[in-house]
Amino acid sequence: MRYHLETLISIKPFLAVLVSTIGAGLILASDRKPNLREGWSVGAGVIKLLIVLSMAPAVLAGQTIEYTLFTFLPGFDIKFRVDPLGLLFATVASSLWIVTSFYSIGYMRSTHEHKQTRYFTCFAVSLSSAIGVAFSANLLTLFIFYEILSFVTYPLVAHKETEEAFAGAKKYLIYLMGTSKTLLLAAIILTYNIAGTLEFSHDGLFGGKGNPALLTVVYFLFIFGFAKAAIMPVHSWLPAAMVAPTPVSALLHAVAVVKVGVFSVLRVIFHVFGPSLMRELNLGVATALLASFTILMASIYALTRDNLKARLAYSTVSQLSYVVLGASLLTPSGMLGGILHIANHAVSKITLFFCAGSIYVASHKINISEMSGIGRKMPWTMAAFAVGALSMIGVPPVAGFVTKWYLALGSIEAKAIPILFVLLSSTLLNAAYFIPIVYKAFFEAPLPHPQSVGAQAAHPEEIHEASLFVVAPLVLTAVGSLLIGLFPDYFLALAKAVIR
Amino acid sequence: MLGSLGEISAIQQIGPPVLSWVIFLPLVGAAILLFLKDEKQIRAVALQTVLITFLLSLLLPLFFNRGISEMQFAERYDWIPPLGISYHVGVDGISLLLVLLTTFLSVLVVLFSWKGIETHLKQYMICLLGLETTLVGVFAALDLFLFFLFWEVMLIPMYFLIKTWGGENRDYASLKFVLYTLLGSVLMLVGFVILYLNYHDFATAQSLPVRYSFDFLDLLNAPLSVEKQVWVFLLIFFGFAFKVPMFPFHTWLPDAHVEAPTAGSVLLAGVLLKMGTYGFVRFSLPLLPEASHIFVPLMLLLGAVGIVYGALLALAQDDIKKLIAYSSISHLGFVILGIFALNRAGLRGGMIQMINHGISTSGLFLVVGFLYERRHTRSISEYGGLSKQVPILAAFYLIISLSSMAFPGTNGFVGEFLILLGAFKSDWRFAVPAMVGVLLGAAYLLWLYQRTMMGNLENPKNRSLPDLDRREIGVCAALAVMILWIGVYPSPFLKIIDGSVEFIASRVEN
Amino acid sequence: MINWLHPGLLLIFGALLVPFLKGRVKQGYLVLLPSAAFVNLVLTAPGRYGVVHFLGQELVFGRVDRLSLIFGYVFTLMAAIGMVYALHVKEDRQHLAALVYVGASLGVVFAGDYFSLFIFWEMMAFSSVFLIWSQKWKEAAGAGFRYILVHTFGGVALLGGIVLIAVTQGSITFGPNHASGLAFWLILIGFILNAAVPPLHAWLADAYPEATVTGAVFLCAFTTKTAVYVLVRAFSGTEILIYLGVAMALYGVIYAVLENDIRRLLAYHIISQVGYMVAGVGIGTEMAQNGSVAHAFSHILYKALLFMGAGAVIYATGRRKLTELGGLYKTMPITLTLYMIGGFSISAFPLFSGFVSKSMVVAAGAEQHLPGVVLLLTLASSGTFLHTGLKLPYYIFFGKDAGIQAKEPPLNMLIGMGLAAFLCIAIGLFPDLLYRYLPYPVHFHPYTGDHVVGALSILLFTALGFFLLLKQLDPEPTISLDTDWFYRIGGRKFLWLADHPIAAYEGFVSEMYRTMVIRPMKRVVLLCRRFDVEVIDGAVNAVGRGVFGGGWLSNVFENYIIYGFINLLGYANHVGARIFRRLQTGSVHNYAMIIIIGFFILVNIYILFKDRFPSFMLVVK
Amino acid sequence: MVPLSYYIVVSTTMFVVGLVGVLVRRNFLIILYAIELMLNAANINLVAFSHYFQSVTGQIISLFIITIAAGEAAVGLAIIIVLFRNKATTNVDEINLLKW
Amino acid sequence: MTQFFFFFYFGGGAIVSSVLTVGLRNPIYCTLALLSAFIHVAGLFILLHAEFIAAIQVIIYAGAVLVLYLFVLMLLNLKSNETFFHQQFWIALFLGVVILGELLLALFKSPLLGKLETAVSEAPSAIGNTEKIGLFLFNEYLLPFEVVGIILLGGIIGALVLAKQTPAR
Repeated sequence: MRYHLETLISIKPFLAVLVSTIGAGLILASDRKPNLREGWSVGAGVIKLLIVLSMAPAVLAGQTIEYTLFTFLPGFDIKFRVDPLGLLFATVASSLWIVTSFYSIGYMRSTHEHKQTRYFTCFAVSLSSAIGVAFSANLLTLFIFYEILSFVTYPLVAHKETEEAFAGAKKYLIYLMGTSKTLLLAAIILTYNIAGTLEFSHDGLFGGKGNPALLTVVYFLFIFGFAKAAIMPVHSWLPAAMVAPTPVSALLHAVAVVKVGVFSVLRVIFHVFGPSLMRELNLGVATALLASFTILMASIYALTRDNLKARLAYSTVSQLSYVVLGASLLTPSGMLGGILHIANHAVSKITLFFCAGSIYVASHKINISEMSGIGRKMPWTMAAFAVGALSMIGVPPVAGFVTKWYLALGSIEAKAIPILFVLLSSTLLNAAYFIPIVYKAFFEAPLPHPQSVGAQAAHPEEIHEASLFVVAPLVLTAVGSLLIGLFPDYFLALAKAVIR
Repeated sequence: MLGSLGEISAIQQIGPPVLSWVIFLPLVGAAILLFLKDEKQIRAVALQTVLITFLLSLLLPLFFNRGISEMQFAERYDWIPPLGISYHVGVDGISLLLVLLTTFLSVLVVLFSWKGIETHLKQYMICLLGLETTLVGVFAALDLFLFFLFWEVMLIPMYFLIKTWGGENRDYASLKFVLYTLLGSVLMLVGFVILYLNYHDFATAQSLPVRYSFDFLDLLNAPLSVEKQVWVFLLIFFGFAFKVPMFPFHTWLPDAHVEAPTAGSVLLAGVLLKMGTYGFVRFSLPLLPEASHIFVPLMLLLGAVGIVYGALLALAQDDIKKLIAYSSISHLGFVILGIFALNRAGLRGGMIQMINHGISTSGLFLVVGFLYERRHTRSISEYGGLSKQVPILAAFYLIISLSSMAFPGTNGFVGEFLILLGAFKSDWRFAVPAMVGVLLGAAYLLWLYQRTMMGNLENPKNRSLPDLDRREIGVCAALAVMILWIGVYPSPFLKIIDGSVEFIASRVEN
Repeated sequence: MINWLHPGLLLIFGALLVPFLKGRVKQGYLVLLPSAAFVNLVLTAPGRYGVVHFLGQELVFGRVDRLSLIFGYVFTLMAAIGMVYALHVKEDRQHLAALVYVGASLGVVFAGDYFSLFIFWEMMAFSSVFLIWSQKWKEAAGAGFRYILVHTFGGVALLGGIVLIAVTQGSITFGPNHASGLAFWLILIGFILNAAVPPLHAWLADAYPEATVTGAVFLCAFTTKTAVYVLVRAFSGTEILIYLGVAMALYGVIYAVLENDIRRLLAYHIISQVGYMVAGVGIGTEMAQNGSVAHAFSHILYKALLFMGAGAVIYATGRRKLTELGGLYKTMPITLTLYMIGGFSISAFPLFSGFVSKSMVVAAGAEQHLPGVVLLLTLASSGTFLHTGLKLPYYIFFGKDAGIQAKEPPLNMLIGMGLAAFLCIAIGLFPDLLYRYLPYPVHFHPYTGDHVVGALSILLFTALGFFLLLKQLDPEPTISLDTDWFYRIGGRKFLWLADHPIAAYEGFVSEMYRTMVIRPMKRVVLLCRRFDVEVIDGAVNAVGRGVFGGGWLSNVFENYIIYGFINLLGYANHVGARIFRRLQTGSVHNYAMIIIIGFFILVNIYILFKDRFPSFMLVVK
Repeated sequence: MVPLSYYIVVSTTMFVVGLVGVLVRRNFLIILYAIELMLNAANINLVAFSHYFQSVTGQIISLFIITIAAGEAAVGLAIIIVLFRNKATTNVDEINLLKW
Repeated sequence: MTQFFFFFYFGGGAIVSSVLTVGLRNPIYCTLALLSAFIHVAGLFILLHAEFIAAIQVIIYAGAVLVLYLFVLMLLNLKSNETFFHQQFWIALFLGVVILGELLLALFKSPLLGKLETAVSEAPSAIGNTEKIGLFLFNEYLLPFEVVGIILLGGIIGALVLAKQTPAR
């Protein structure tokens, strides 16, 4: 433990993890009573958020909270530690979970999805593991929760149980399990063999051990091992996972899965390797290149997608690399931007997915080309969508701008002008693929022949806003992304504490 | 050079000869069965026997002194004194868990066989009980002759189990099984005899009172030239490698597994295969440390090849049992890899993995057995979408699959993690295939699960499958508890192992 | 914030109320809101207001000085006029967008730092695009996209520059630009893109004609003028701007020649007119700056008037091509009159607003001894008159009668136009009204003899030329090629790029696991299986077969040799048995007999040999 | 006083007669008689020795022999009855089950 | 001399009766001859001062066993065989003569015989013959006596089981 700050011992982190698992149990138990079941879901979310927030003052005051559950293997503890980075992620995840719960209620009931209990259970467990990842104090704990997360999201992705859903879920699992089981595990083991510890530490846990070539290999094993971060070329599970119901996509993309991925990458960069070692090995540059490549390619590809969720998925791929890019710049502002983007992207992207789901619920439309004029029927949804899109583009004062600002600052601090151009052109691309959607929704006349877009699609006249459970959350998150953009202080303070 | 290091002795910390009871109680039960006719009574007696044996065996960890490498609960009686053969049994960290595993699985197996055995129930139960005796005997024997005896006798009940209650191709499978094992054990016996003669030379030179001994603890003290060690290693390698089975000697396993009745498969996979790896740990490493070092590359290579090869073959199977059989080859490759990493993490992992594999693969066979009892087919393509029809079975199946694919939080992860830790420390070139093996393991198991349990229930024959009843749930739950216990909190098990690990590691490191 | 109400925010937040109002109240509110902002501004004293700390930077939302105030006045005024003009529009969205747009441009004007400037800058772009998209026809969509993308690009460039400044200079205060290198260029690009400086101008001529009738009025007023404001603020005296400005002035005019669409023609003239301002900024003297500002002021008004007139025509007829229009003077006289006021203003007729401002820029150029600039600007001025003052009204209102049954537009439009026209004339007549508010003291008098004479002579010659060459100037229904071609084609190419090579790449990557992992693995799996079955099991079976072969051999040996031998023995035995069988009578007697004989013989042996082998014999004592 | 050898001669003769009887008669019953004769011969011998050794042991053994003879007679007769029941004959020659 | 007389009478009678027992054709006659042999042997016993044995001989052999034979004989209603002698008669007879000769030769050649002849003492024993037998029988020979009892019992049971068998068909 090389934290010089005061360390508190408290069971709270473990409780935060446990709450949703208990919630999952209760959800399972109340299979027959939907209202009770979803009540548990929401209740667990609220408790979790309260627990997480109750730790904020101490963490903001510079303390860390630790809790060692037990010794798993000699030398390997199951241990939680709440530090600013983890708390930031946990706050995002747990607060969005509540919103998503409400949204799920609306969505799942509106679309009459089957096996809702399984759905809510898996959802709760996946949140548990996301928080677990956030609060992990060492790589092993992180790995365990990471794996559990991959696994419990599988039924969610395959929820529809169609051929397509299984294919997508299979790809999802192949990618996530494949990379984590081989690359990540290898990286962790190599790390342990080199450093003799897996405990995260403020300046990296290697402490000068290991030769550069090996460390570089380990680093890239980590980067690609955390396939949830969707850095090319291990990103294609993400679009494939779009077969899931929309709340799941929202969870995947905004709250849990991908965020766990980038969060873990940040952990690796900050607390496994540490900025100084990263600099020494020139790993930042390489990572930044990878991330830049991912940002651009994914953005360009997103342009060509007509399926709304696919477009959002590629957007996510691109945006995730913002986080990685920021961290890999290894300058204060860059890291700040990367960390902040976890929160900012979460709130904005979840809005976008909620909107996509809302559209689906209301009209059964999934392709952008079919969405002409939908904004007139669903003004709230599409207004929220516009806000989310603006955030993605990075238009002030919406959340995304804050990130972009810091990233740009960071790129210049790092004297990496090309990175700046990457960011700027990515902004352009983001605009290019988001604005047409907004335009279509608000300004184009609805398509005259509903038959042409499939029998499922509702008649244009019949389309109206989805239920309150669907609309309220997305409006809430849209407002949230505005508010984070205007008052980023909480997350900013946490992020600053990380790079302190 | 060896005498000073790693001296171990045998101690007996409680009065009654519990270990012998555990060994021979099943035999007594089998003898009682001889006189019974009523099937109900046969089942009851068999169950009581295994249960009492199991409870008795629970005394062992209760009184076990952790952290030391001594042979505990040791009993020694002269048997054929002129030849230096004695009845000498005892357990240490390596064998204790295996003994427990055996008694535990025996209970499950008897419970499993409550139904489904239509012919010769009495003989069947006698075979099972006899098998238990020999298996526990193999793990407890400290006299090489006794060990060999149990090792060979074990073949008889197993042979009958496969031959009598097996599938269509059982003649071929049972014969293959016996021939393979016999061939190996013959070579092993030669190796043992060399050790024995060497001890004689040593004892004569030192003018010790006992000139001939098959006793493991005696043999430990007799130094052996490297050249001889190599020969002995090779000889007993064959004995153990056939049993494990290691890569080129594995083909008996799929046949035997497929043809054996479920109970046979369970014990075969759960315990019998461990005899080989146990042999390596028990005899090859401490008795032949230099030769072990010499053979490390070969062993690691075979282990790594076995891992990948078994996993790949598992992917190619349509027969569930065959798939699991090949997965066993892969998993035992891990054990070999861990053991021959020759460091503490690897040894620890290897030993824990023996137990894990015993639990999880037995679990898989049991689940498949449940399916087979219901549908009488092992072909994957016949199944599909069963999770709707048999949710409880599907849930247990899932837990066991996860354990087998080393999902974090289950026992498999603990073992594989430690093994990989050791393997990377030892030689990363062999660890890389192991990683691939881990991946493939996840692939074939999940694929299997998906093909059998997920999707739509398309085969109309599957529509009337009953779910697990209480007895079957009990069997599965016992396994699930063990899986999660070891997976989440493995420390108690590791503590049992640690003393012996320390001993072996110090022995081979020097 | 307490003692100062930001007019921009007033409009932006005020706009949010619009959807909730109905009917007359709404109309009143719509006019009242910008008016209130105007009043608010009038009452505002220069100073620094609204200082906020955000992201570690000090943001100044209200940097009020003369420069910003005059822009504020004209913006709020223009907003009020525009609102009047747009009162008949039923779509809340348009009002909302317009108000936000105006508010954002006000925000830019009062921004005291780059950061808040950027925020409002982007807000402008994104709100204004709605004014384009609100147009129903299809071209509006594409134009809107291009518009927003180009502006995003500008914004991005600006952001890059700002970030660079923030890092290199440590301060983001918005003021005269001291940056150099990349930051300078990035910011300049960001600004001049909004100012529609060639070659970054094409968005303007592309988008404005596609906007709604009322939207175009707002559009033409704010974006470019905001750019002029920031240029004045930051880039005064940047030499390159002189040449750019002059080029703009000419470029717009020349392209206007080729245009058929009335509003596009006017749009090109915006470029041209902004060219004057940019040139003024480039010259950078106080007078030149004053000229730029003044010209911007009057330009906003007369250009809005022109667009309102053109819009009224489009509104009334539904046509937008010169070739399709004609002879409207009969039905739309008021429109014609008001339009012509605008036309004269833009042409810098004395007594109209354009004259008092444009001549200031030209004079500033003369003062700085830039004869080329002066000449070219004057030339452009004549071109302007040629088109907007003569050609456009001729072909719309006179010329060949297209036989259109049109009416005068609604009253609110006329009032709007009237207000603008009034202001144009007022400024033209009383330039001091304007000059008083210019940032710097004005020592310029437009109505000197040579100014007036010069201007009139140029204009008259132009008019003469127009009527002489009328036939050649007939508009043609062509579409002129401009720099927007580059990004139109570029965009198309880019999309092609995204659709083909990159999609192929993505397809490859996303199937990589299949092609590079799963498929080879399957192959390996099958190979392994064959290996297992054929080689290993084959070996085992071969051994087995060998064993069986050996078994066969030994069987042969056994059967024919060993058994043969044994059979021989057996046969012999058999034969012997046949012989000895006779002995076997089965009769107890015989057996008893034999036993007794045997016993007898034994006893005899015993007796005979008992002495010779005493140790074997019983010894009886 | 009759010498011992006389008794022995008598007993021997009787024994040999019994022996020959066993070998020559076909009737199972008569064979049994012959056996009785042999036993009697033995008895004579025993009693005679007993007398000359002044020991009662010989007499006691002869007593046992008599007892055994009685048992033997009972079993033998039972066998005859069974045999006769099954084969309707007591002719030993007709009972050649031992023939190979 | 009377001793010699009685000895030759009883001895000769016994031998002749024996020969008749073996040689007569009719089983009834044979039985009677056997009876005569038994009685003569009993006479010999008396000569040897073994009165108890003689009594037993008469009671058991003559009384019990022979009556049993007679019952069986009558029960089976045996007919006399035409060729009652076996075909090995001559061989057997020859053998018998040889054996007899041999035995007698051995007897008279034996050095023991002389010793025994001389060792004979005529002194009557202190206690009576029967009493002595009883003492011995129930002291030193108790176990053999019991064993014989069991054998007898076995014989009886065996005879019963064998004879009691009902015909299979």
